[in-house]
Amino acid sequence: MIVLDIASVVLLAAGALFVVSGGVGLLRFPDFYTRVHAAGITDSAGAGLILLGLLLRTPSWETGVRLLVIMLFLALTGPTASYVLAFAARRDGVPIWREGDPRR
Amino acid sequence: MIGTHYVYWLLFALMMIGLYVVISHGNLLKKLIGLTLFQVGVFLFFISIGKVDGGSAPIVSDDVETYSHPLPQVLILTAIVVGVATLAVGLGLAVRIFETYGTVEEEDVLERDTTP
Amino acid sequence: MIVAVMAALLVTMVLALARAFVGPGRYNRILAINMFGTKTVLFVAVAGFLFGRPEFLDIGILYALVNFVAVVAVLRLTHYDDDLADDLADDLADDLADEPATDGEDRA
Amino acid sequence: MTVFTLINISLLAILVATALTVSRLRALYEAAMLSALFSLVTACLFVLLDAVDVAFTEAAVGVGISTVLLLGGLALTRSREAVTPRRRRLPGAAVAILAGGTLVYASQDLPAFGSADSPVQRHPLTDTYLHQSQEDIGIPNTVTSVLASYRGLDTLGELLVVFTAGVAVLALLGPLAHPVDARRRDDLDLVDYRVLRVISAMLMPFILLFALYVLFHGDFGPGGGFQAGVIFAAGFVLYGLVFGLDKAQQVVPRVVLWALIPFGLLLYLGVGVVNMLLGGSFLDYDTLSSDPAAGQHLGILLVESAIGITVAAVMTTVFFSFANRRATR
Repeated sequence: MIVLDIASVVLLAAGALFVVSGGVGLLRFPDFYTRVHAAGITDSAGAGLILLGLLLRTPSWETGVRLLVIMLFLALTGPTASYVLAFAARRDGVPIWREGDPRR
Repeated sequence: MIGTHYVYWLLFALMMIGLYVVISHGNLLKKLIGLTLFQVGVFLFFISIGKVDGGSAPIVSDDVETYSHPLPQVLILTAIVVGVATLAVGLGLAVRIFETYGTVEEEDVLERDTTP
Repeated sequence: MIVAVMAALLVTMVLALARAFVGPGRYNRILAINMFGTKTVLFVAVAGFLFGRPEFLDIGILYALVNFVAVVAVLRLTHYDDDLADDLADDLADDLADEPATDGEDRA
Repeated sequence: MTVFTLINISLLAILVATALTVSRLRALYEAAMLSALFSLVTACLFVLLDAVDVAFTEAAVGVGISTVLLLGGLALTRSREAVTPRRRRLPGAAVAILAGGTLVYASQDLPAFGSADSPVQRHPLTDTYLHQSQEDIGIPNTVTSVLASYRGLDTLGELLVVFTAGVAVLALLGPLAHPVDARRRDDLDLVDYRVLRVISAMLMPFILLFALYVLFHGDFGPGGGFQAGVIFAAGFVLYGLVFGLDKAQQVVPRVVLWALIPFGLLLYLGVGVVNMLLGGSFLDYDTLSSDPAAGQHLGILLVESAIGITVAAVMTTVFFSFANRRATR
């Protein structure tokens, strides 16, 4: 049991780290496309690790199944939303940041 | 007082922001958004009255002792759906007003009505 | 540990909120809102474990789903906005006409 | 300061900040998007305040339906608000401050937040709903038993309001409201987004399955008719947004939707009438079976299904009305 606990703590800590760093990136990155990357990190790596960490602590299999379903849904919708957003922004001509440009 | 009533005060602030938008802003759609803000303040106020410290969701289970009150939740649950239904009617009216007057600003509409 | 994760989530929520307030433009906002949405999914999951009743995770599933609907709706319905140029001209006119009358603080 | 208080305060602060920003934004598309964020935070607060059923409804309604409707309404009108002139700000601010001051003054009489001996909690009904219901009705989710059984008549009234709103929107924006202009706009179908279409097509069955699960699992966990109806509608909205209205209306023809709106309400009323015919009072489900508890189960299931049907039909119809308006104008 102690192994599971340690694994869970490690996963949760890693997930929390990813989530916060993604949040900082969302605020600090210079343009929309780089921010998509930052937000994508929290949606996939951060969320996945936290949910895995919680999965190791589930009291019953029913809760576990629900966590797995949430992971599946996030894995399907998160990347799709990022892709569609970046694609639409490109089509609408949102400019790309280059070295030396002011931040927007 | 602060420790026990802060939730209510913050929710009152929320309601008043909504009320201000409804009264002051002239755009009919913005008024509807303001109405939503006000509404949410009221919903949260009702729910917070039913909450018990250390309580749990009112779904009975063997290993839980205290539950929050289910009645406010029932009232608000239905009120949310009714709220979105009335929002739809309001939006429908705004759309028809726009089609007739070409604007959704309250003052322009009134002006059009009073000048022959 | 779960408390620490919860704190991380709240901090991230505030960061995403700041991005949603600042913008600029629709795409930055909807990106921030989408990210906020996934954080609420995690919030529900973590809150369930924190307060000892993790069986209500159905709500998390719903959030993940509804968040996606909102993103699609924003993309689809604001694409319709072919009078965007019109809007901008209008905005400019507004600014010119009203600038002396207002203190300009209502432009967030 | 407990963990609960800290989370509660942070969420409330986020909520008020969002409300302030929404009220100051003049770009209304952006305001509508932020109101989606607003209802996500609200839903989190509902979870925190133990109202899981309400959180369920708020998430589905606030993010899935009302954002879509607001954006649809904005697409049909102006998306930019005029500057609020100074002379209009004063009355609003005065009323808000006066009303707020009155509320804060009156709140001194309110019981402390979370206290277990407030009048709400000490009222005899609390015990009826939380403990007696386990014998009367025998389902763990007391919210469902209060909603569908103890206060069934009240819920019937709410359903009637939803029904009326659906009819009103149809009258305002439906095909009978004014002759349809033959000139159709090119529907922007998000056709270029193949990934989006594939993923949405994959998700559709899961969404409908999830809605059914929510409907039938409402006795044991968060869920029920209102939630299931809204999730169904959100599924159809997603389908309509991604694949275009024509295709969505082939899947669920308008006439079927229009027939379903009153059908749910009539089913609800019908259950009540059958109860009366069986010798009970209106909406007294005990009469539906020889075993009262089984009768209650059956009655609640029927009533929840009726609610789900009407809510789903009304919400989908409303969305189609707004979207069609755009397509034909």
